[in-house]
Amino acid sequence: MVPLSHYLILSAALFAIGMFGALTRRNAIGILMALELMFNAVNLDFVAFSRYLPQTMLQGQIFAIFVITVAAAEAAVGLAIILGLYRNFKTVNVDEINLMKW
Amino acid sequence: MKLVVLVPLLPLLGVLINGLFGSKIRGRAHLIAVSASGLSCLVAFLVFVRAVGGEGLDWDLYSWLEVGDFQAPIGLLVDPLSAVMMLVVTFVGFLIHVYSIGYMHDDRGYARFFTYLNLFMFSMLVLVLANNYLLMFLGWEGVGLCSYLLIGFWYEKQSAADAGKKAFVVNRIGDAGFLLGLFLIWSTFGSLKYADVFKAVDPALGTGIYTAITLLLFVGAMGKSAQLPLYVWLPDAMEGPTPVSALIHAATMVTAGVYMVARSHPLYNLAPFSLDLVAWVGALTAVFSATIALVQNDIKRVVAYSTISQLGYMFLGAGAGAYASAIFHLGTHAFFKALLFLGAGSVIHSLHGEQDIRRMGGLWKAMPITAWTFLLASLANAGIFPLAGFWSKDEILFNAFERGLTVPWLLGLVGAFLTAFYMFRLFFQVFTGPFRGDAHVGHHLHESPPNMAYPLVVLGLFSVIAGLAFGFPPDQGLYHRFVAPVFETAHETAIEMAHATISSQVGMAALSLAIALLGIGLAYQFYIRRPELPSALAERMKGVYLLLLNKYWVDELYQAIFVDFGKNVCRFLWGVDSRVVDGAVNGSSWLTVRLSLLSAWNDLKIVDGLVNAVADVIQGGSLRLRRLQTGIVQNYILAMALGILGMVVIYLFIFP
Amino acid sequence: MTQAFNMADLSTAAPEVILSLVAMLILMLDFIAPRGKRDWLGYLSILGVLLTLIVLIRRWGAPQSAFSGQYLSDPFALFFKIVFLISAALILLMSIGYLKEEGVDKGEFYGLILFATLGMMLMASAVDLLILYIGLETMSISIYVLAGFLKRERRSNEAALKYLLMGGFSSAIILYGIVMLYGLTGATGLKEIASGLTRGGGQLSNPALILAMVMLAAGFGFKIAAVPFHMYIPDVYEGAPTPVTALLAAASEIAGLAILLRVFLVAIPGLQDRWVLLFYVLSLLTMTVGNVVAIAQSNIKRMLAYSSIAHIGYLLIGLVAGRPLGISATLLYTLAYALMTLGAFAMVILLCVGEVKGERIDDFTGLAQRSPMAAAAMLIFLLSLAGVPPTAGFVGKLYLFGAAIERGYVWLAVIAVVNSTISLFYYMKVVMAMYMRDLPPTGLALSSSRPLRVALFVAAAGTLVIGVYPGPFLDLARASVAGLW
Amino acid sequence: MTVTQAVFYILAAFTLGAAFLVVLATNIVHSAIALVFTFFGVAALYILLDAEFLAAVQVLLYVGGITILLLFAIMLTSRISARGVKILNEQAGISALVVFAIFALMAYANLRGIVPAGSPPPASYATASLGRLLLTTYVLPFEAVSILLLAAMVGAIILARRDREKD
Amino acid sequence: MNVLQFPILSLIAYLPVLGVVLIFLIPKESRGAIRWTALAFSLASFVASLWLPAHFDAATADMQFVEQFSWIPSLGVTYHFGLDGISIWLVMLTTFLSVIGVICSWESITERLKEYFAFLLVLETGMLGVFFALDFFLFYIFWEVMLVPMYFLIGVWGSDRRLYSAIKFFLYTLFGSVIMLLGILAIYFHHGSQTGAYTFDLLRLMTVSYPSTPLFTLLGVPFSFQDLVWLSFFLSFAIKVPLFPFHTWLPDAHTDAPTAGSVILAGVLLKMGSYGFIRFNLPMFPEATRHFVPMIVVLSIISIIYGAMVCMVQPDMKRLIAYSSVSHMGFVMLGMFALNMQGVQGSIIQMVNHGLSTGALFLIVGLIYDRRHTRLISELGGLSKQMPVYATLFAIIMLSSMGLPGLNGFIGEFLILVGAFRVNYVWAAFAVTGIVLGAAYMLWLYQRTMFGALENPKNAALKDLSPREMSTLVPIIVMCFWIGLYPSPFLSRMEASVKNILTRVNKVHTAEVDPSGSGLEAPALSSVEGCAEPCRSGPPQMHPLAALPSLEPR
Repeated sequence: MVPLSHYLILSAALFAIGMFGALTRRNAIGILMALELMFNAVNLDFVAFSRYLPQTMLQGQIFAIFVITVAAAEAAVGLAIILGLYRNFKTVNVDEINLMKW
Repeated sequence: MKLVVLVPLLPLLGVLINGLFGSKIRGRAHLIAVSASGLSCLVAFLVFVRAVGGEGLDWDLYSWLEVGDFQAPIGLLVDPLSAVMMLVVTFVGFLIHVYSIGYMHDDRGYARFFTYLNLFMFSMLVLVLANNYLLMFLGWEGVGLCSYLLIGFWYEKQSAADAGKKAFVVNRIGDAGFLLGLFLIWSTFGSLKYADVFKAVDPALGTGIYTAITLLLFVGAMGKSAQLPLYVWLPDAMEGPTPVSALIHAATMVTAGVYMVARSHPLYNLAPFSLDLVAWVGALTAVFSATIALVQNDIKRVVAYSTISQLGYMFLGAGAGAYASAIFHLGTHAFFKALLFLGAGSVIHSLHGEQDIRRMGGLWKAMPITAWTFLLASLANAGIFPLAGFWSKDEILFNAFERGLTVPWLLGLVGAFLTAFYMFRLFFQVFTGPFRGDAHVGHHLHESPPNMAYPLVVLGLFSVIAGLAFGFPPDQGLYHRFVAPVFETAHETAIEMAHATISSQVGMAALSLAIALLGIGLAYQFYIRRPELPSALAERMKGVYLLLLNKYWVDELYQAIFVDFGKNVCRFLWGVDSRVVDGAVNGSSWLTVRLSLLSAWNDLKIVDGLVNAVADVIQGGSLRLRRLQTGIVQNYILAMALGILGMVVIYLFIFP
Repeated sequence: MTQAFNMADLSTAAPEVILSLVAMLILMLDFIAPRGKRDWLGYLSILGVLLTLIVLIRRWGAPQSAFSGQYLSDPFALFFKIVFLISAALILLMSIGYLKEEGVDKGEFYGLILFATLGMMLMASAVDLLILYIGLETMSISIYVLAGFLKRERRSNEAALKYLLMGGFSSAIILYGIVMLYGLTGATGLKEIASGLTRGGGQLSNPALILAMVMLAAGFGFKIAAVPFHMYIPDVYEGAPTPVTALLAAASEIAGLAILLRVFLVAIPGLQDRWVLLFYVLSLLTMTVGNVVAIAQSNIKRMLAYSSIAHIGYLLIGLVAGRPLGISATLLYTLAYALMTLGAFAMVILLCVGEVKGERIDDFTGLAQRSPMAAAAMLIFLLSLAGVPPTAGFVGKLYLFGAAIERGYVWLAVIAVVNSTISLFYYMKVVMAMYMRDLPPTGLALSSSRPLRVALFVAAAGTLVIGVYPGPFLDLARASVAGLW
Repeated sequence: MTVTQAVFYILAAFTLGAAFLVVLATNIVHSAIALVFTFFGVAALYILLDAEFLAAVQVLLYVGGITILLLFAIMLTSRISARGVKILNEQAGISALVVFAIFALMAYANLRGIVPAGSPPPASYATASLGRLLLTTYVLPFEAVSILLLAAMVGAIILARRDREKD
Repeated sequence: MNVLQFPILSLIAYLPVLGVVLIFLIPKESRGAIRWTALAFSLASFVASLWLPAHFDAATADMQFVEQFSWIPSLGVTYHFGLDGISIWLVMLTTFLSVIGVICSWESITERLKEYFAFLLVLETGMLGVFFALDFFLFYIFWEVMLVPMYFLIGVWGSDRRLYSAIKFFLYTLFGSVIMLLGILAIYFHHGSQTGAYTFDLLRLMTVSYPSTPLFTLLGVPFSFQDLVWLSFFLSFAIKVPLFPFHTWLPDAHTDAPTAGSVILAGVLLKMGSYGFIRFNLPMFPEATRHFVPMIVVLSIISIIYGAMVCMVQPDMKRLIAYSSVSHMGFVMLGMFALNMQGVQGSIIQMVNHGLSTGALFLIVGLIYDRRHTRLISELGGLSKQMPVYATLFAIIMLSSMGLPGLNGFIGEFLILVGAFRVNYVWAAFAVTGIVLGAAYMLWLYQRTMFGALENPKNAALKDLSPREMSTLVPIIVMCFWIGLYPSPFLSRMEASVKNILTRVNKVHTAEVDPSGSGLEAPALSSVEGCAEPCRSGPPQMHPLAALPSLEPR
């Protein structure tokens, strides 16, 4: 049986990778993907906990389901925003999108 | 007796009327003013008579200032001393009012002039009649104000305005001392009423406190009565109209100091050091200014310096404890010095404003009344028997000698000699010999109109008889017996002294008389017999001559001193103070200006600067921080991540 | 097994139910609404909000929990909901005219505002992390859309994108915090978590717990725009349509504050001595940075953004000072803050006519001559923001600083006070423009929208009333925190 | 080491590798594909954790929904496989450091903090109870999330649709 | 003990606001109506305020005409108005000067009349409120409300650098007051924790004594709770007074304010600071007060001399007068912290005097500014030839501000100096220097503007004062003479209250404060009236010279 800690480390790694992507990808869509990675990491934790903790009512899994749903919604809105933005800016590179600063 | 309240109030009434409606009644302003002063003179005389009858009055009209255990009433005091002063002031004042009608008749500030004059009468009478030091101080400042206004009467003249301010500010320095004196009196005796204070006087307090009080008061006196070293303002004060010089700067105001010292004699009697100081300052001033008077060429300035020196005699007398004599001299001096000024005034009047005696001469024929009265006044001033000046001055010298103040006494004799000399130098220069002014003035020489002439005559009369009438025999004349109760302590000594050495007194009198005659003779020698001598002498002793001509460079000396003190930080404020005096005088005093500029700069740069600096820092920070806002979203995310990292690290490792 | 819907639960949650129904109604009516005539949708939604408000107020009383203890309607929640609903109503009033001005002819705008409000109300009532999360996301997603609503405006797009990306990131962070708590206690209900932690015994120094705390603080810190998680705020404020900016400033930040308070006070009170320090620092940073940077701004929306950051700093003081005084002070201040901020943004909308967007401070030049009343209103808002009596802002600050002083956080109070002096500096820049410069020859056009004027009036009146007669509001705030623990 | 462990490690490696690819792939399309693999890996891990239902949801929603959306968006936005443009911004270096530090801390916290509470309870096929829970205990989030989805849908439509008014 | 049945104080305070409402109803065009309304209401509140001294009971130190209603019970805030011997004259001064202010703006203000008079009246209400308020919350509200209209008066109707000056004024004062707010909160909570009753009511806060045991020592100076709170108040009030290092806002504000603004600023606003000291610092924190006496005295002496010296070189009349206010307010502070009857009463009366004479001086400058649109001394000169009436009035005002006996200035300065002297003659000596300097710069100013030949052709055609303009100055001058010659009505009404405060300040070991006698106000208060013949304070050998060392600034 795999110890819980392994899952935790794994999800932490996944989270970190996602975070790195969010910090560095220039492409807005890339950033969205990275965010999805982070959500997955969290979900992994949830499920792992709900499996390993004693006396649980599957809250972990429920939570994970909702997280997935919300993530989907967020992704949809995000992509819509990106599309609209692309119409005006003709680019999706976030470091070129800085009309407003200071 | 309570009529006395009218004495100051009448002039005040005049002030109000002229002040409010002066612009309307222009030419007739004198009616109000003169009648006001005349009436108050009358009332004063009545009161005086009652006072001679032995009545006195110490009357609190109402409580002026009452705070906690401090109270000072508005109250009048009539005792022989104040009665005499009151009479002198009102009488001379009245005469000078009359004289001014003629003298000022074509001035555009006619009404204003009489307003000020009445205001002065009022303040002076308050000063004299006050029954407590605070009210006296009110009068004291009041007369200062009036002298300021009247000296600067012709304010378009820069010099006049300056002189006025100089006078006021110098007086203010004196007043500062006076004020401190008042505080000390109050905190020592718990009251400012003469009665309470003098009742509370007891030697047990030790001389220290008395010396402190009296010295502080004397500072005030020095300022007001133009004694060394605060005399500088009086000569300049001659910028004012001549009647003003006569009234304020000869007869009344400048003698306030003497009056104050005499009034405070119970305190002075317990402070021998102060007495000696007073005497010394008096004697020195007497000689000092007399020497300056020797060479001055402005008729009024000569008289002015002679005034200073006569004031010196009065202080010598007061210092010698002969307060009565001091006041006596004050009275006689009021007559003949006023006379001198008015005479000078009428001379200037007929010469259309010419004041330089080198451009006069031979006026005897043209204006006999002026000449005669002027002669009498000069004799009196020189102290020639049996004129008024003789008696009073002789008494002072005698008392000084008896008091063992030998050096001051000698100085006094020297002063007497010089006085006689410069008075007659002046007289001969002005009235004898040929006329040295320009011709067209020479043709219009004329005697002054009656309303100017009569006062001369009256004053002349008094200058002659005053001494004999009131002051003979010395120390026991009518006057002395009248004022005796006030000064009993000092007086008794004088009495028995007199009994002891009547012979020596006569000898003394003879001596001073001789000296005076000597002076006159010398003057005669110089200016009648051999007119070339003076210039020759001046050539020979150029240094001395210049020294005197430039009044010992005292003003310049002050500058130097104060600059040096100004450098010294602990003298800092005093330095500023004194600089302000002269600084305010000649409009630019670099030390004060420098200091003030410095403080102004400091104000702008340092104090304000700090605040602005803070503001700048904030502004700057604002701009810097603003730059963090790059507008690139991932930088923001990074900031967030860093924040998280920081917090975790802090919590896990720094404060576990 | 309880049944899916029981009336009790529904009636407890009646306000939310009503609001969601209204929102959907709006969306549906939008289809049949004739083009160009959609104002009435706005008015309708305002009615809905007011209805909700009435229902809400009638629920005032003892705490009632519903939906198997995930939803709690206690005074604390009710207070925040009142704030949200008032803000929502005012914002709707503003938007009617604004949309006309911007030529946006969509009823969804109102619907989305209502959805956002709904999300906030859920957050306020959530005593379970799941509800909390979903409420949060409902609010956020609606606002993402609203921020990008002006599709032709590039700045609007940019604002939406930035907000979206940062929001996604922050919700991931929050989720991680939540999962840590779940892992430690096996529960998602706040009370359960608290009890679980205490049962766990010596867990208070447990690094996982610390990690959870920090993650939550960061995530919520993002929502309430606390330094250093504030950086998106100015850009989003500037880019988003002004009513949405108002929504962000006045409602969403406060909602974030609500969950922040609830979670930290109910779920992990054991860590108080830890997170007090944390928020002490955050509050210092937040108010200082906010005020200092605001000085350099020339765009009033950005300026207000920074000023709102600064106010979050003040609000955190209350959390630091802790129960009960501090918390009630925070609540009172949220109310004041909402009113005055909304008013300020309403002014921006009032000036937003044609090309003039009313966003540069210079656009206010000479307003006093153009319309003294409007200028006076703005003056009230600015003074209130600066904390000058007799305005709501003053009472709130007084109460906050008082709480800090009482707890001995003197330095915090002193710095706050210094900050409010600094803030005066940039608020007065606007006042100078309004009063002390002359009307430009071109004149100054004002939006003619009547509802907007109503909103202005309400906000100004509220600000003054709270300032002059704060008694009832104080009591309300105190009562609201009573049942919190 | 048991079979499950072996499987776990393989899956873990697979997932992480795919994740790295997502973040680092030069071509955005590639990273999208890699994302799909990551999702699959995670789904497999769910199964390993006896959460079949969740695995199914994962595959359906993510692989079936989100990835397709993403690919569409990519097609619509980026000119096809824009070569040579750098895909990471200039703060990559510092980000790497920060992220690694955070990862280390998270790992540390997890290892120190989370005590494995004995042996896990025997696996129970929970799908049915999940469904029931969703409609009873968790009905409120269920309804709420539906509203959320509605809002998201409306919003997405508004933003994505070209307004007829102008162009 | 409100002798009147109706709330007279509120009436006085809110009449102006009523006026504001009316003014807003008047259309912009009818300027006359606006002016007259403003005048009417300020006058009304002045007339109403005449009631106060008439019905004032000088025998008691209690608050009179008290009005108290509950306001914010949950915070213990009450609406509490009251009047005692300290505030009464400042109130009179306020109403009086407000009328003057309205009249003097009659023609000089031309644009945006409505707002101008509105702000002026609001300002009046604010000031009155500050003097009436007996509840810290109320006090603070009025205190700040007062700032806003002043800020606008300077910023909108001011001259050259008005924006800068306005914001500077606002920031300085606001900074001070928020610090004070913290102090208020501190005592509020301390009192609450002591008595369990949380209240902002001044009178009740005064009942407890605040801990004066040192908490920590900084640079060798021990600081106690009282000291810290005292300092927080001090900062606010010292900025307002203004005391030496905090005074830099004053010249700017004065220089750029419109005439009425300067008049009220100098006349009343500066008094807020000194009033605050005497109303709060002295009675509430006696130990701290005594602790800080040396600091205050040094600062005020610096202000006196420093202000006077800066006056010397000012080219701008208004600026000069502004600095002279610094000097005069220095006297006020000095007197107050002599902590004896003479000093404190002197400083109160001096507040009034300064209000009158400096206010009048600003009017004088305003008059010439209306004619010539310059304040530069160098531009003027020889005016008295052209405008004799103006010159005369100017002269009288100048003399009163120089402290010439017989005019009001003297009364104040003399009492202050007496008070200072009996504590420490060195203080008095320094302060007296200030008097001399005062004479110097005032006379110099007068000479440069009024005397000399009238060179500048621009001045040749100046008209003398119109009746309206005289009507602003003459009343002030009358007051000057009244106070100067018969101050008893003023002094007697404040005596009881001052005694009461001094009893509080000196209640513990007065010897330390003043051995020479001011101490006697404290324990032997009753005995003061007792002794009819001039009271010696203590035995002869205890005259100040002997008692000094213990008083040298620590």
